[in-house]
Amino acid sequence: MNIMSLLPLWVLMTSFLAAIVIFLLPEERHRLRSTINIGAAIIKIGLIILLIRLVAQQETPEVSLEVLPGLSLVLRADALAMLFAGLSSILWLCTTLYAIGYLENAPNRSRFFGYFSLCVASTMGISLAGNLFTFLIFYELLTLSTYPLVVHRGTPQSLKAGRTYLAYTLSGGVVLLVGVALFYAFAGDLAFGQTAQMAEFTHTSPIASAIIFLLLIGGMAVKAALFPFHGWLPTAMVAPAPVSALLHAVAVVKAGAFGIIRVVYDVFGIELAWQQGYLLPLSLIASFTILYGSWRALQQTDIKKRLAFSTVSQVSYIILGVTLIGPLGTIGGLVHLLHQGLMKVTLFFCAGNYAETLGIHKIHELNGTGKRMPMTSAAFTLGALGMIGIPPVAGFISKWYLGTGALAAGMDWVIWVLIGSSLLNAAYFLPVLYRIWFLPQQGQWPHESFTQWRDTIPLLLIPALITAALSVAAGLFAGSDLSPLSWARLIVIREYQP
Amino acid sequence: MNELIDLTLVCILLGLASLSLFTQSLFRAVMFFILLGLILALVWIRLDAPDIALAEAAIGAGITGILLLDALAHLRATSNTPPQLRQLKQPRFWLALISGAGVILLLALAISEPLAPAVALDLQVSENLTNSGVTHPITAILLNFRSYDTLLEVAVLVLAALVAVTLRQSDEHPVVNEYLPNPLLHACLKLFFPMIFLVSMYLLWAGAAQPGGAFQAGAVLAAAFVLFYLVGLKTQLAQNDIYLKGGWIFGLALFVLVGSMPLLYGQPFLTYPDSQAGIFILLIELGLTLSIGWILFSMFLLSQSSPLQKKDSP
Amino acid sequence: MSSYLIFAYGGVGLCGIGVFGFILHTHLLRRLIAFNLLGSGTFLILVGLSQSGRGEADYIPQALVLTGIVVAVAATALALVLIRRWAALTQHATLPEDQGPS
Amino acid sequence: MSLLAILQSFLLIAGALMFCIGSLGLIRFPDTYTRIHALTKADNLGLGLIVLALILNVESVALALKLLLIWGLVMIASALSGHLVAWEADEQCIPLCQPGETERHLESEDE
Amino acid sequence: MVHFPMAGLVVFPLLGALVSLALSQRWRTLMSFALILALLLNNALLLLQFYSQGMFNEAMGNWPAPLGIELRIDGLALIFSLMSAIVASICALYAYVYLRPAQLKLFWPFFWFLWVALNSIWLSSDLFNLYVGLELLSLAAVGLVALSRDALSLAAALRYLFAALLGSIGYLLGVALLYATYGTLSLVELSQHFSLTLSSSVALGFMFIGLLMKTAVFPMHSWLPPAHGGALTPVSALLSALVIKASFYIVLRLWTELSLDSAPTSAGLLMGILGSAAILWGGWMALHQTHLKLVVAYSTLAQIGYFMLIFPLLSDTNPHASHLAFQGGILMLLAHALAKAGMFLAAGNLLFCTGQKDLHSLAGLSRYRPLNIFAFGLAGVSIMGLPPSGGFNGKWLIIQSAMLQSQWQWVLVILLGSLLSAAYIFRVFSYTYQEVEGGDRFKQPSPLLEWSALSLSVLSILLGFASMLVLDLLPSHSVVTQ
Repeated sequence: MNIMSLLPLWVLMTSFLAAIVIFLLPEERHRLRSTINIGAAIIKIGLIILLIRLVAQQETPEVSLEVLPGLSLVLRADALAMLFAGLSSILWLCTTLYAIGYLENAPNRSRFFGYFSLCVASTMGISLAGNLFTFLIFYELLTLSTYPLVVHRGTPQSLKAGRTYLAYTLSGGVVLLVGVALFYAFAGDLAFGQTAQMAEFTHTSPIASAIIFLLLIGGMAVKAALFPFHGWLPTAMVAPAPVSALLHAVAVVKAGAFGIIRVVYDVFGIELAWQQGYLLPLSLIASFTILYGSWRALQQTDIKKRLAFSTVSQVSYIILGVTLIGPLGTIGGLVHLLHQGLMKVTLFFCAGNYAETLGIHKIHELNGTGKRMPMTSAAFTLGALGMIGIPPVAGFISKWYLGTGALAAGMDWVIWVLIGSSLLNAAYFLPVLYRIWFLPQQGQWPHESFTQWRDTIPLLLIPALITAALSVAAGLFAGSDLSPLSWARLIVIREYQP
Repeated sequence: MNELIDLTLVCILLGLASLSLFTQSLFRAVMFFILLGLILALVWIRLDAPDIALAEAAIGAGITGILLLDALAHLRATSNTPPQLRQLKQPRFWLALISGAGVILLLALAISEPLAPAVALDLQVSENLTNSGVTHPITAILLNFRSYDTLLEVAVLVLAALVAVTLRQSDEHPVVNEYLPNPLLHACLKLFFPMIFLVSMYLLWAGAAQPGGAFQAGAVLAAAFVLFYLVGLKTQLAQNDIYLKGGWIFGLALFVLVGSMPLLYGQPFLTYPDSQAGIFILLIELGLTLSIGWILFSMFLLSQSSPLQKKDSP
Repeated sequence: MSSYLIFAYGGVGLCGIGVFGFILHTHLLRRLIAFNLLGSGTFLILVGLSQSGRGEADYIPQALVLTGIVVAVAATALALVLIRRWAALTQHATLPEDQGPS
Repeated sequence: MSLLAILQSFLLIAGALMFCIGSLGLIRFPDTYTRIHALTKADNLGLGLIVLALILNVESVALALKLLLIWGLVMIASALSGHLVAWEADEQCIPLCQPGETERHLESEDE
Repeated sequence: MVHFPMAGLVVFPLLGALVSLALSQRWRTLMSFALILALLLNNALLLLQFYSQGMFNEAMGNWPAPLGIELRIDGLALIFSLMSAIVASICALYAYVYLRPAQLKLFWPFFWFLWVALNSIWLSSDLFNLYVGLELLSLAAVGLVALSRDALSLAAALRYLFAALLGSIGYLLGVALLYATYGTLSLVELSQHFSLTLSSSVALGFMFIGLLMKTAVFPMHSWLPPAHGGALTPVSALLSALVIKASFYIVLRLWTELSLDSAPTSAGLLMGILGSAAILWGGWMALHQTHLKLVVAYSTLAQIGYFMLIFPLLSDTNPHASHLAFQGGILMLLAHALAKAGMFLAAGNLLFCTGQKDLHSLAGLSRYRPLNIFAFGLAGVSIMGLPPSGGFNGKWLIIQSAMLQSQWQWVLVILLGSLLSAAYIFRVFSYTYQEVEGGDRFKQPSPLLEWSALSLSVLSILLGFASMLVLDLLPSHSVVTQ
């Protein structure tokens, strides 16, 4: 076992060890803590880059540990894993920077950053999981490590949100557990990608297979906030902004979506799932969630709530893409995983900036912020445009592939879903942009701080700008070899190859 | 004829048992219980178990009875409600009745099955008796074949005494020795002490070949200690923590020491050296006798120091 | 019926009475007496039954009963210490849940 | 039935009878002082008779002596304990009772 | 053949008891810790011996069974011995810091006798010897409960004592019947001659009722919460983690040795139903307690229910699935021992910080004493059976076994139980996360207290990764089911 094959473990460990060290640091050691945190994030990005290079060379580094008879924890870096891991590692750095700024002078930072790192470690585990068992373990760990973040403020409201969050995710976890346990009990100990054996099992016992699929997807759907399991997401908005960003863009929701991708592609195999007719109901639910989420977003007056419902809708794009058989739809789904992460994190950063700098929480208070905070507003605008799907921001690429994928799969009605949702997106984002740029300021800002800065403090601003830039770059340079799109292509090639 | 005696004994036994549980007065209940112990001693004789009869009379009836009576005297101060026959209507009664009847039924069913033990352990006992160092099979079992049980059992005794110490209040005054200033008692006991010790040691010595042994001897010794205490002799020893606890653990320590020595020679735990088993058994029994006597005595003593007479409380 | 077996049945009776009393009574001292009856019954069954299977004295169960008696006495003594302490502290000889609403 | 057996039976029955009488006294007599009287005296005699009956049956002298020793010891013990009870009762000023009166204090304490 | 390590398991704690009774305070502490080290070392030696020669017996006094008493080291015994060594050492360390000198003086001998009893039970393969061990254990445990000497703990101790005595007598009744029927007390020999007749069924029935009463299986559980919740903290940890395991261990031993897995399934089913009731009832009660340690105590009740679920799953029709259940049960027992001890110690620290028993007083602790909350939480993860933890692995194996045998009802119970346990543990959490005015008004427990709680909790999590180390000690399933 050489150093390189241990890389997946080290990727996990960078944030895990960081979490432990941070927990043990006294509360007052802010500077040291920030240094460790940022250092770990940078090291992780370096490791991920190494790993991506390996994976691009057709290698799949793998670490495994037998924890139960015939059952192993497997960390394996395949192409799909690297897509999610890459996103997480970049956004971890950005979110950490942002959180350091956001929580300056706040209490409980040791606890916060500890769980934050733990949360990222679980996300890494989810992305690198080489079988369903490993996936399950990190999936539950994610639930556990996000709970303290959701209730971080300790107010009755946030405690209530925490309860809701747990009620949803733990129940989902139980459903997933049953699904995974059934899978192991009957289909056997199959690693991701052993779809041929799964096909064999499905042909011998189709009902069991269908139940397993239902349970697995049902369990993941809670975190992915598919309708009707989306209730926790808007409630969890009481958490601090970096947590919301993390929840929506990287960790929880994405973990659910990523899990669904894994189940469809690597547990069952898309061909099998398609043949068995599992995918159509899923795509119907996803489509409904897209429209429903957008519709609800339209009704919200709170910025973060609106963004939350927007997430409900956007994540379902990913799932919709997964259900479209054929390379194009798959590319659309996969690439949206990344694009949506970048864009949504930008939006949350900006919402946080508005709240922190000017005390703005409601949409109608946004009038004229473009003048007071031009750079934040610019980033917000880019994110919003991306969400609507306007080129050249990344969101367009995803929608384009989804649309063409739907046509290729012969599901023309999906086009109408996409159009309808884009219209709704526009309907709830464009008025906001209009208020920001074109309406004059109405009276005093609710609660202004950082008056010495033109926009807001750099630690809050820079992450937002970086992610905004990244989401534009992902769209502009979609053709280059380094873009998410080409990586998604790589995955698809490998998926459809055999 | 014999069966008739046995049946009568059983009937008396059951009658006394019922009386000791359901008589109104607690004092009488305890009395009946002690009586039951004595009858049990007879029963053990009928069961060809003189060792148990001795133990039952000395330990079961004697010491348990004394402790119960002693406790009763202290409980007088409490709101001591006798059992009410009103309980007959409560579900508790029915639960008790059903459980009791169920136990009897099940056990009777189980017993009524003909027995054909697959293993003849008693034969093994008699075969190995010559190597055990003693000639009385029960002593051989208790201190050689199954000496490990006995070791743990002594630990149980020490533990019980320990609880008594634990619950002694730290703010309590040490015992004021309320001996009986009766001159006749003094005179007689001085005469008797050597004899009681002699009896105790005889029981110990006899244990090697016939009924008797450390526990019976210990019980007698405890009686001697109690008498010592009653005439006000030398009981300040028991006030000293070191002597108190040292006395408890003496036998156990000796036992552990002798038992672990063979480990150094590559023998299993509690193995006696060949041909010297008898001496070692006697040594251990001596230690146990002293400790058991001391433990039983200190139970009595510790119970004296609880300030329980709070008659003025409501 | 051998006299061994008669006493084994006597032990069964003692056990039954013991269980009945143990559950029925709330007074701790009476419970303790019931426990001791139960113990004596068990010892009788142990010796009586195994000897009736062989038809002669069996020393193994006798030795076990000797051990058992000592253990039972130790337990009784411990229980008495606890009961007395409890009574001294609370002026009750029953457990709180059995004291009724008074 | 030999003469010895008849004698033995007589002694045994007489001894048992003495025990019964002693017990009857314990129940019937009115106060502590008279009760110990009944117990110690009658029981000592009863035991003596029984020991005598047993001695007639033994072969060795040693065993006979042991039996006699038991009797002696029990006599001393019961004399002493009888004395102690009476002495303690006197200390506690328990009154003498006339026939027909019953001791109230013991009963009342039990309830 | 080296006899030392096996006898050491009994001799060292006995020496500890003697030493702690005889010596003065300073030497008592010093010798106690020296002996704890010796015992840990002894366990390590035993482990090595086990690795080199596998399962082995040793006849006490050189009298082989059935005449004498044989001690046996097999994987199961070794696992439990190691478990008690680890938990007891850490609890002793905790007690050393936590208890007042006067309490500590009394704690040591009880602690050592408890350990003697535990080890003698793990090793014993003799029915009557197990009885003596059980009595020693109960009396030591009762003494420990009574250590705090207030009325509440006295009542708890009395209740516990009576339950324990009744349980022992039930067990002894069974032993009496078995001896009369088979003429032997040796478990090995008994298993060779054993057959399920009327009398042996009655015997086993009495034994199981007695043992389960000592384990506090629903509905014979009412003594447990006050005893475990009311005792001094290190005592609660010892009781919940180790003492209740002892009687359960005997049940498990009897069940597997006597091949009761081929018995009528109704017995297993009954055990399973009792277990299910315990899981749901314990969880429900834990959810409605207002006193922190009672929450933890009721959670023990629920956890006992999980152990019971392995009995309906041990069947000889499906050896593979049956073996999974067995392994899962052992893992759960082990994980519970570590996690529950950690949880009690952490709860003790929390109570020490606030000085109050009420859950509401925990508000703000997560901010000022995060380490203790973290310890509590890690233990909670294992108790809830969430991954990665020993508790999860055990639960996983049991679920797998139930699925393979199509006994879906247990799966449902386990899942419901998990949700309930998550509910009561997160309920405690949400109290600690409340932000309140008034700043840091809490006491600071010494670091040793915090770290001993944390170390146990961490071990219960690590067990999730090192389960194979444990399971490799157990025999493969062909041996278990014979």
